[in-house]
Amino acid sequence: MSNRLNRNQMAWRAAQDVADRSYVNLGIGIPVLVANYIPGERSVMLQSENGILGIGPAPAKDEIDPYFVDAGGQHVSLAPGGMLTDSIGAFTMITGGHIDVTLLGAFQVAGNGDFANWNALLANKGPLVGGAMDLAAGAREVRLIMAHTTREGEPRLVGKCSYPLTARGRASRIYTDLAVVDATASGFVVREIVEGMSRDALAAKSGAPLAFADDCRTLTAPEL
Amino acid sequence: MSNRLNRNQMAWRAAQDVADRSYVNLGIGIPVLVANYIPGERSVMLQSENGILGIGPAPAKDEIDPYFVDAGGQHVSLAPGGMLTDSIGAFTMITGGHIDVTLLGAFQVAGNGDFANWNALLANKGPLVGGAMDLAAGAREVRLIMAHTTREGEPRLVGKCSYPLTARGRASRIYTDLAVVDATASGFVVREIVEGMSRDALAAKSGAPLAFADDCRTLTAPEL
Amino acid sequence: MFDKRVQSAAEALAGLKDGDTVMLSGFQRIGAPDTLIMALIETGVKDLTIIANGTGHPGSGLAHLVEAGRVAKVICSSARGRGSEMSPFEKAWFGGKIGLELVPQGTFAERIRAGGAGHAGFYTPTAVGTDLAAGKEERRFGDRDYILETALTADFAMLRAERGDRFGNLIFHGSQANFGPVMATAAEITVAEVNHLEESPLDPHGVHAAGIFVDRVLHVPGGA
Amino acid sequence: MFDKRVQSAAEALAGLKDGDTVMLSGFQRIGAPDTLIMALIETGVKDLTIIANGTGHPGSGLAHLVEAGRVAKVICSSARGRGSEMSPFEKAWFGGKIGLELVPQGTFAERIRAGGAGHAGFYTPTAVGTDLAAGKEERRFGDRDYILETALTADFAMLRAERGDRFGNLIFHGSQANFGPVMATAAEITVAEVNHLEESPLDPHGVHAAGIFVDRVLHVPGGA
Repeated sequence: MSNRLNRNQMAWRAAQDVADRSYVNLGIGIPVLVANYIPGERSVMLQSENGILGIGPAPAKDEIDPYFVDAGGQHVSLAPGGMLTDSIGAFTMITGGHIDVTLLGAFQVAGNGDFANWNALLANKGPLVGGAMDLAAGAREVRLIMAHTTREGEPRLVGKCSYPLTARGRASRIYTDLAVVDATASGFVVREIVEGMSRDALAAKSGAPLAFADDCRTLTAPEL
Repeated sequence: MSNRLNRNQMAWRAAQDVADRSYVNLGIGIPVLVANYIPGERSVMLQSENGILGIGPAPAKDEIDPYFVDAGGQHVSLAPGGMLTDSIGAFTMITGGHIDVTLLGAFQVAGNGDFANWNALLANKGPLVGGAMDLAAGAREVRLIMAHTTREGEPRLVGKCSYPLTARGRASRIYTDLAVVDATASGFVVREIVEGMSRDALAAKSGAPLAFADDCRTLTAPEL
Repeated sequence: MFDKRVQSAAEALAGLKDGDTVMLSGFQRIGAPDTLIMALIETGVKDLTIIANGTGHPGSGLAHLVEAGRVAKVICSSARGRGSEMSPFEKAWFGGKIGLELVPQGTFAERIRAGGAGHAGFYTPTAVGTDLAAGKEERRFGDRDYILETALTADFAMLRAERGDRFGNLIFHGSQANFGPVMATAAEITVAEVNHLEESPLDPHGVHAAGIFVDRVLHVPGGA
Repeated sequence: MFDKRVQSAAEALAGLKDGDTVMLSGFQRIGAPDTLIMALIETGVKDLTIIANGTGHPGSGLAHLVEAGRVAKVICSSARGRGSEMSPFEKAWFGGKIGLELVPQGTFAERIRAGGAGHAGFYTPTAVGTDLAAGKEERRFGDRDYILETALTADFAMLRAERGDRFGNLIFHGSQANFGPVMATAAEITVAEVNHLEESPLDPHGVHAAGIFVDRVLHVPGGA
């Protein structure tokens, strides 16, 4: 068995790449967990598209202000130096290229950076796009956190997305439970791979050719 | 001699048509004088395009806050219920049709409501458009205050403006020193004319045909 | 005198009629004008087009409105219910009884801003190359592709704010502002329900939505 | 740690170079970053494109900058000097030594907003049918004509605000905000000079320009 990462470990790994003094938007699901693992010496301002710049830690129960929720509907606090704005202010930050990085979940990503994360074509579920396309188009860098395959073992790293696209060519890095992979002009380039998994085995779980970086390393994460 | 109105009287006459509880932008020159003559029982919120909604009376010298100036650079106070905003907020009010009336000066106006007020083609003077075109396009109603003729006696109410236009078809009423005239789909319609001036004499001072309203009245103003 | 206070929800909704387009603020139930929406249901109006970020959280005013069959179409960024049960909107939509226009959230906000500012439309990079760009003009500026998105306006906007005054000025708290300030600019009649209706004017430097945009203010104590 | 405070004007202007485009806030001298502009003159940079509402009041930093011959072109809504004497800009312009792009003030503000929000352009009714629409695409939406205006961005934006904190948040006073908040969003590097540089973060509900848009803050006591 390979040392497949769990959700917290995937978030941890993504958090290691979040730069000091950066402005970051975290999507719902695994991405919001990234906030828990940003190295303590780095200051990061977390933005939420419903109008909060500077999300702080989850408040203690007796310190909840019901008017402060993030885009996922969770109660949040405000970090020092944060501020409140409206949807226009929040999306000026997003589409205007002021968010350094957005970390998003996704269903599929192609080697050229096309990705799909908004419409899983579920039966009996209405469509939800939210701010995904705005973040995908506007953030300076778009990184994805996603399982390498579906539960059924189908690849999520593909040659061409079959789900409806969120944006074309905008994803630059993908954190999976098995690898860290960059989407580049020449396709997928694997930067890190979990211990115990061969390159061939990873390629077999991927739906498009993988190149391996010269300095391809072992992907490790602490117990979480 | 006819009872030609002076600047204050022109402003007074225009002020009589400013509705209670309306939002109004006054241009520089005679229009700003309108604020002095709005009937006391009417509440009017005066807007300035540099970000003040609710301009109050000119402050006493020892009550001047140097950060409060209007679009003409005059020190102003803030009226109760007023608020401060930025240029985006101010022009959202203007181009979005939230200003009920703007009163502007002008060089020329045509019977169809075309008017020119921004570029007098002066020698050695750079052009200045400011917010004139935004107000002209965006205010719900555009009214002009202007001398009926130039100092040389040339008509300012014309068939076609020779000065560069500010907007097409947007002026609805003109207050001059001689008359109150509407610009309509069928051209100028005189609503009021000063005592002692014949219709023919007024027509002779105008550069386009004048119609006279059935209820055309005498234009009078108090001594001011 | 400016006094936009109304004494009842019925008074707040006067003039609302069948077939109207209604904007509703709120994100994750924060800032949703639920008292006004419940009163709207009481009026019996139908065939409404609703412009709101979502289609109504379980138990929300909007969910009740949809369930009551009064909504012909929703323009939103999320049409998904919560949990496994179908929402009133999903039931109506899959049953072919309600229309849907799904819009990326930033584009949704900006289309409302365009409406409020009198602009016809704008070119955004959001959604280029996706299903949500279908039928929209695509155009290249510089080295990037954009799509044309057009303005949204409404007959009524209904908001919830923390504080209001008789001039219509509003202040929001926490993440409550979201779509409130921009929707206020884009409707013929804007109605706000506020937790605190202040006797004296709000702090002019701290107003989030200017009174010029707000027509009626109703005191509805309680959050959020 | 987020700490955007700089210790000198030279540090505030680091990276500024010949040929840069620079936005300068201010309206009627209120909100003009004159300390930064005077320091800019000291640096010796030239061939600047200046985006500012006016071309510089007598004695202002911008008038000095133009007089010093450092400006290749100005994009503004007013290119007129005060009084009978020609301004430095007028002398340079009539002498064929400086370029001018005159823009209606609301369009000017909104073009900057488009730049800050990542939009390529927008359709406005302002200036339709006038000389300032020359060469611009005209297009009908509904029953009205609009022209296409395109985004403005800059290498630097220089602002003056009343208060700032180390996170870059800004608060303005009176009519000082004008073009400051929007210019902050549209430049690669935004620098603010502030009257008060606070030790503790500004009130998060009262911030007028979010720290995400502001890169450097310089303490320059004095008004306005």
